[in-house]
Amino acid sequence: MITDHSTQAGPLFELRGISKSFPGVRALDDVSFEIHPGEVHMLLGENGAGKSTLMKVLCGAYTADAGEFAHRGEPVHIDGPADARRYGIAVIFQEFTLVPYLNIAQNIFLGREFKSGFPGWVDAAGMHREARRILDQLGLALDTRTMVADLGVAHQQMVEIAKALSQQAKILVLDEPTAALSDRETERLFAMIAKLKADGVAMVYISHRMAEVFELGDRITVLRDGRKIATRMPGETAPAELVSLMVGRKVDMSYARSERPPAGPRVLDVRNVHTNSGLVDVSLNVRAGEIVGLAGLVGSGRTEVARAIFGADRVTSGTVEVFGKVQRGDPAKARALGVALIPEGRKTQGLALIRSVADNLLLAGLHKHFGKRWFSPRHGLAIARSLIERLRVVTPGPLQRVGLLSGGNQQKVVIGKWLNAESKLFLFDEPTRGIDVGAKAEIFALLDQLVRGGAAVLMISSELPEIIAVCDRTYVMREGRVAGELARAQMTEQSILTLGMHDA
Amino acid sequence: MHDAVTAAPAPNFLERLQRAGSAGGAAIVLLVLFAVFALAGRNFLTPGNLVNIAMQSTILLLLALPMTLIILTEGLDLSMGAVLTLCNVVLALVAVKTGALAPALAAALAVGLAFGLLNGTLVAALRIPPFVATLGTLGVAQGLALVVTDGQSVVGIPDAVQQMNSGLWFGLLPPPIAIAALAYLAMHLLLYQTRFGAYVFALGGNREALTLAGIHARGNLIAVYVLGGLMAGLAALLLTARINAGHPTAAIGMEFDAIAAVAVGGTSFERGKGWLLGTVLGVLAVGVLRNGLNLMSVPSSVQVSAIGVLVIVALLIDAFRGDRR
Amino acid sequence: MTAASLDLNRGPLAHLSQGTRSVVYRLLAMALIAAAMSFASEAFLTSNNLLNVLRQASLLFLLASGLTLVILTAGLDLSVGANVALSACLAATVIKGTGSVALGVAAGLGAGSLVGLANGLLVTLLRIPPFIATYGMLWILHGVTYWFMKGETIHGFPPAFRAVGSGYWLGVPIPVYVMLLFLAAGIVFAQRTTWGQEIYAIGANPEAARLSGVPVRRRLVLVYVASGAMAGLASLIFLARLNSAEGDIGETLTLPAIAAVLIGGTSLFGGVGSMLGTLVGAVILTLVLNFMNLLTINANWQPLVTGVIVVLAVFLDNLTRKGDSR
Amino acid sequence: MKTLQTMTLTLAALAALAAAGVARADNERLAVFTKNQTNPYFQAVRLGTEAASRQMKATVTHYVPTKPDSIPEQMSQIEDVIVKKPDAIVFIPVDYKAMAPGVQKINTAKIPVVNVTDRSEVGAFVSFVGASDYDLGKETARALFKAMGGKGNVIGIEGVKGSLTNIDRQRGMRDALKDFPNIKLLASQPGNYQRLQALQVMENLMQSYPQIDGVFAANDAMASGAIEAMEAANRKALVVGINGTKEAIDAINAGKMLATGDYNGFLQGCLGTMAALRSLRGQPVPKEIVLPAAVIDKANAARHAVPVEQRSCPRWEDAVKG
Repeated sequence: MITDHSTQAGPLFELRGISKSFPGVRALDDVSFEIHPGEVHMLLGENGAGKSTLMKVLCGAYTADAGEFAHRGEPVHIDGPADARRYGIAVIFQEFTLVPYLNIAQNIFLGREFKSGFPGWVDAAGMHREARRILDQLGLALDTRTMVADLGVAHQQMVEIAKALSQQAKILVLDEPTAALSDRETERLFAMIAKLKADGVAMVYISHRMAEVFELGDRITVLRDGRKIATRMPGETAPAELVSLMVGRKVDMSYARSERPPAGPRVLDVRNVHTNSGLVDVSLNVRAGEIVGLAGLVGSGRTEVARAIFGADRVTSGTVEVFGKVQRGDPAKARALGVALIPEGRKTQGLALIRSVADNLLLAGLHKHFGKRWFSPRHGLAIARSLIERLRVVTPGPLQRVGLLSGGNQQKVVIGKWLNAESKLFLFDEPTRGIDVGAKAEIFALLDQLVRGGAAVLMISSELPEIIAVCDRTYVMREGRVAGELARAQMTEQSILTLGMHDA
Repeated sequence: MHDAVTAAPAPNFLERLQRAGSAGGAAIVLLVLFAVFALAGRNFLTPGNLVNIAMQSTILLLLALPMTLIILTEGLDLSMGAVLTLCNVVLALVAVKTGALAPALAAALAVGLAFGLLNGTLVAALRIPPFVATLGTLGVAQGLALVVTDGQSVVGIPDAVQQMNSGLWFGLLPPPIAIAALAYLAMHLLLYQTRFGAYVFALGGNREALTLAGIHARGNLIAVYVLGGLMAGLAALLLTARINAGHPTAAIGMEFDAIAAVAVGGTSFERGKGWLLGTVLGVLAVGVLRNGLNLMSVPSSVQVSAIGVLVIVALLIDAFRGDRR
Repeated sequence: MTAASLDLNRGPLAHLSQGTRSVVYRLLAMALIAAAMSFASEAFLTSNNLLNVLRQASLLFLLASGLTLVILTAGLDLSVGANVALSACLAATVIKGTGSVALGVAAGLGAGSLVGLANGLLVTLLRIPPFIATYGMLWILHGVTYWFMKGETIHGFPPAFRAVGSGYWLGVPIPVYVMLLFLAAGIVFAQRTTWGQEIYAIGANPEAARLSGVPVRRRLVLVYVASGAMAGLASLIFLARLNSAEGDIGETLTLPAIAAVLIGGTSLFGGVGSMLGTLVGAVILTLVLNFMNLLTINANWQPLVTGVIVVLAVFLDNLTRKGDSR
Repeated sequence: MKTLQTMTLTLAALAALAAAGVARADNERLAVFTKNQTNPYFQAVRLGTEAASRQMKATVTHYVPTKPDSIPEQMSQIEDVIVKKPDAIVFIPVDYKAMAPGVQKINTAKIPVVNVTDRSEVGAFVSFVGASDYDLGKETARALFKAMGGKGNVIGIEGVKGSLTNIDRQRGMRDALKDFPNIKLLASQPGNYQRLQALQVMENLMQSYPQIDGVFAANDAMASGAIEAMEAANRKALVVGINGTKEAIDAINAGKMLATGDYNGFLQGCLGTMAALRSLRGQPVPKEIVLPAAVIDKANAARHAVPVEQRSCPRWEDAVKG
């Protein structure tokens, strides 16, 4: 099925006709895939397209229902992580596989501890030495005795990468590795990838960022609905084609924005806010009928601004005024004032995964629909059905457990929860993270609809093109402060980056 | 971020202590209790009394040590007191029958092993929540202890067993203290120096990481519960020697004391956060409190409440210190 | 994935929600147990005996119903038994001292609720894990009770009060009505109020609930107060039934109450469970002990049998909850 | 830091509060061990020791396990008390067999000790003061069987299996049964000396046995439980218990209960304390003082109606003959 364009030596590893089903879902359907030494093979697809399942099959976490593997042309079996490791397969997962109360060295070598003379005993000194060497390669000056629990997210991601590197992998799988990294760290990672490539390591790289796809990729494979749709060379394709392959139809990448009426009165006024979470003298405002961006590097304090407005973090000085009223309470009070927070962590902060779609949709708006006390399941279901329809949530029904939906549909449920609460000020924190292109477009359309209806939106995003396309103006954060404000006409990737970078 | 990549300072010892399990609560409580009792009671700070406290704490310590490991895996073992009781009864019965220590201890350890395996299998293989599984085996062990003795004490324990409670080992330590110290040492090394120890932290902190690293998580989890059962068997030796009998309700409820001691010692129920030495402090805090209050002739009802206050205050101190992070 | 799983998503119960199905299974199990028992003992399947079982189950249920709410939020209340003891002793003292049943009832309910409030504040404001907070509370309550009672017994209450524990109305013991009343109240509270919905949500994901504007702390305090109040209520029924109060009343009730909740299908991880399930759990537990009494089986076997039932119930639950990693 | 200080202070205050409760006396100091804080019987014993020590100008300190009847805990308390070296000890073992090492420790420390209520299997005692459970069981049962007219069905509700009191009381009852061939013991189930358990056992047994004429409960709390169960079911039977608690005497006066064996914890406490003090003061003490088995029924209930708190100990010479 695959025509071999690039390599002379033949593939290092092949998957042939892999299928994998879960109850009710066919996650992978006859997927074939090959990896050559010294190449970066980009893997693209919407959420739920089967990328993660494919990776888990490859690393032995799942066992395939059908299909076979070949290593250097020899048929092999992969029946667990140990088998995968034998063929030099290592994975950097999106969700961290670190143990919080073990130190960096212990984490890097978890399951591969250095043996010492005494059975069961580990050679701790040796592990620290080797860990030091790997961290140095990555330019990380962390003490290898530091507990992982004490590291920030970016550092944890770097440790995760160090862990994969330490396995001297022949095949390295990276699942959205830059999602939590700063630009500087991303640069360092890319340099590392280049070096590994030169050493002949084969890499499978999953990404949602088009820029990365074209910067790093030697070959690009698109998955959709558990099937392989196409494999392209970067020189022979363009982003628009890849996107249409992913969604199965043509999508306009520009999120074209309709002209909106001029913004109304100020509904959010943040003045000189300081918090324990690291905000310093933050002032900003949002008016009714406008979408205001909040840009900045990861860790610059964007999420903290949203949490402070919503009352999730304590404001130590300064004021937050919502609809003319000072908000100094908790999320319950913010909700009562009409504020909505669509948090960054959909699964951990946004949804009760074991509860139904309806339960989740209703949670924030209970007081609106049912008064103070009485709840009616039948009325609740009716409300949920209409929200599902309005947001086009793909679900077998309102009683489906929300944890079983795809990422984009889960995000719609989170948003629906707040529509139901009749909120007037929406704080979106990375609303499109981990969401496929089709769903992104739908969400932006929804934002547009919201502000047209008189609501106000503050949107945090790491995707500068999104900010530029969607927002009326944007604030840029740097080190817990507002570094500047850009009007619509001033917003370019260059101007935002300049404000957000430290050395500017 | 620019400076995000620069070095985080290497943790100093104190910070490491604090991180290891907030650590503060138990240590502070223990110090305060020591100071108060030393000032208030004439007999408290005598070598004899300190040995007393140590002796009284040994059995609980033997339960609390493996309990720490179990809690580190985000587990719980409610059956430990009942299993200890059953082991006590079995050890006594076998000792009376054979007149020797070795077969009796072997029988107790075998019973402990069996219950450890049962707990581990229920939790790890059948995926029954630890609280439920061990609540069930609590009933089973307690029932068996009553059934095999028909509610009666077992007496006539041979001297070989009783000697475990008298004399000095190495010319220095009474055997129970020596055994407890060795048990602590072994557990410490096991937890901090071996792969198994790292896996214990991983079982609670991030079980999937362990599986993805190709480690048999279930097997290690079962091993943790087996360790608990075996330690209950060993504790049965000390208990039998101490009361010179087997009794079908001798240690009922002691699992809660052990859990409380672990919590007082700063081990958290979540994410594999904990500190083994803290558990020792927690056990000693309870022991010192009871002993000190007895020496001061405090009414028993006040003693009962004082234990509750101790547990809550120790946790409060940790909670407030935790805030500062 | 579970080690083994039955495909119960097909078949006649497929259209029911997970929660309803799990209660239906339990009712079936209960009927089966009862049927099996009626073969073994003639005395078992008499209306007298069944009412008797229900009356005995009522106490357990009252305690377990409050606990159910607590466990739904992924919490725990180990102090319920000790709370019963203290509340009963206070209520008894007030009744004897003032001669007023109303004041005594107020004292019992008030004391129980206050203890619940203390638990709730320890758990929410001071952020002590529920297991430890309520375990510490257990000791404190025992100490206070011992100090207060000084080993005495208070006995002999007005007949009108005692009727609540031992009387009949239309041939059915009054505690059974109390149980049914609070079952209904519990179901309405859990299923038909916004607070109930929020409590389930808190159990399923406290952070998501908080960020949805649910006042999590207040709801948590509420469930602990509810648990305390139910302990207070149970203490009154207890008092009326035993016609006396002593310091060790209720000491042995906590673990059976927790067992009833667990047998009833409420998950310790929160967010899953029901009041009706807890009732069935309490009845199953009582049935078995009643049956052992009827056959005069050695009581030494009781803890063992209870333990096996708890594990079995949760294990079967795991089998029927397909693909649920919890 | 502030909170920390507060909590440190709380702890210190707790300990100080405790210190305030310490009794000081220049006379003999006695340590009294009882089994638990909940059973009225042991409270009666404690009151007896206090009354006696007041009369004889000594002080007592009580040691009660925080967990009822805990063997390891009483063992620890003995060790703690030995550190304090009281002049003498009045001792009720939580288990008559399993406390042997504790008694040996007391003996090794050469502290004179009087054994009360449960006769310890091992150890050297100044004296044993107790009632005969066997005789009490037998006499109380006899009173029941006689009142039943020598025929009918009886239910037994037993105490904690393996406890000395229960073993002997059951033995006494069964021996009494031998003299009444027309009385049938339908069933005997444990209620563990607990009211609620006895109540439920009774409720359940009433389902199996439509005709119950008498109930022999091994203590008064269980007897009360049985009475409550029968009243609720509108059934009646003659009920006896053992211990002679105030509750039982009230019930006898009210006609609900037939009789109770007088275990007389107060007197046991008195005599135990007196024996200890007498021996310290060089006065003679018999090796064994066994109270005669007395059954309290309606005829003699008035004599026993004085609340324990208001009783005073009899003179030694009146109580101890020979």
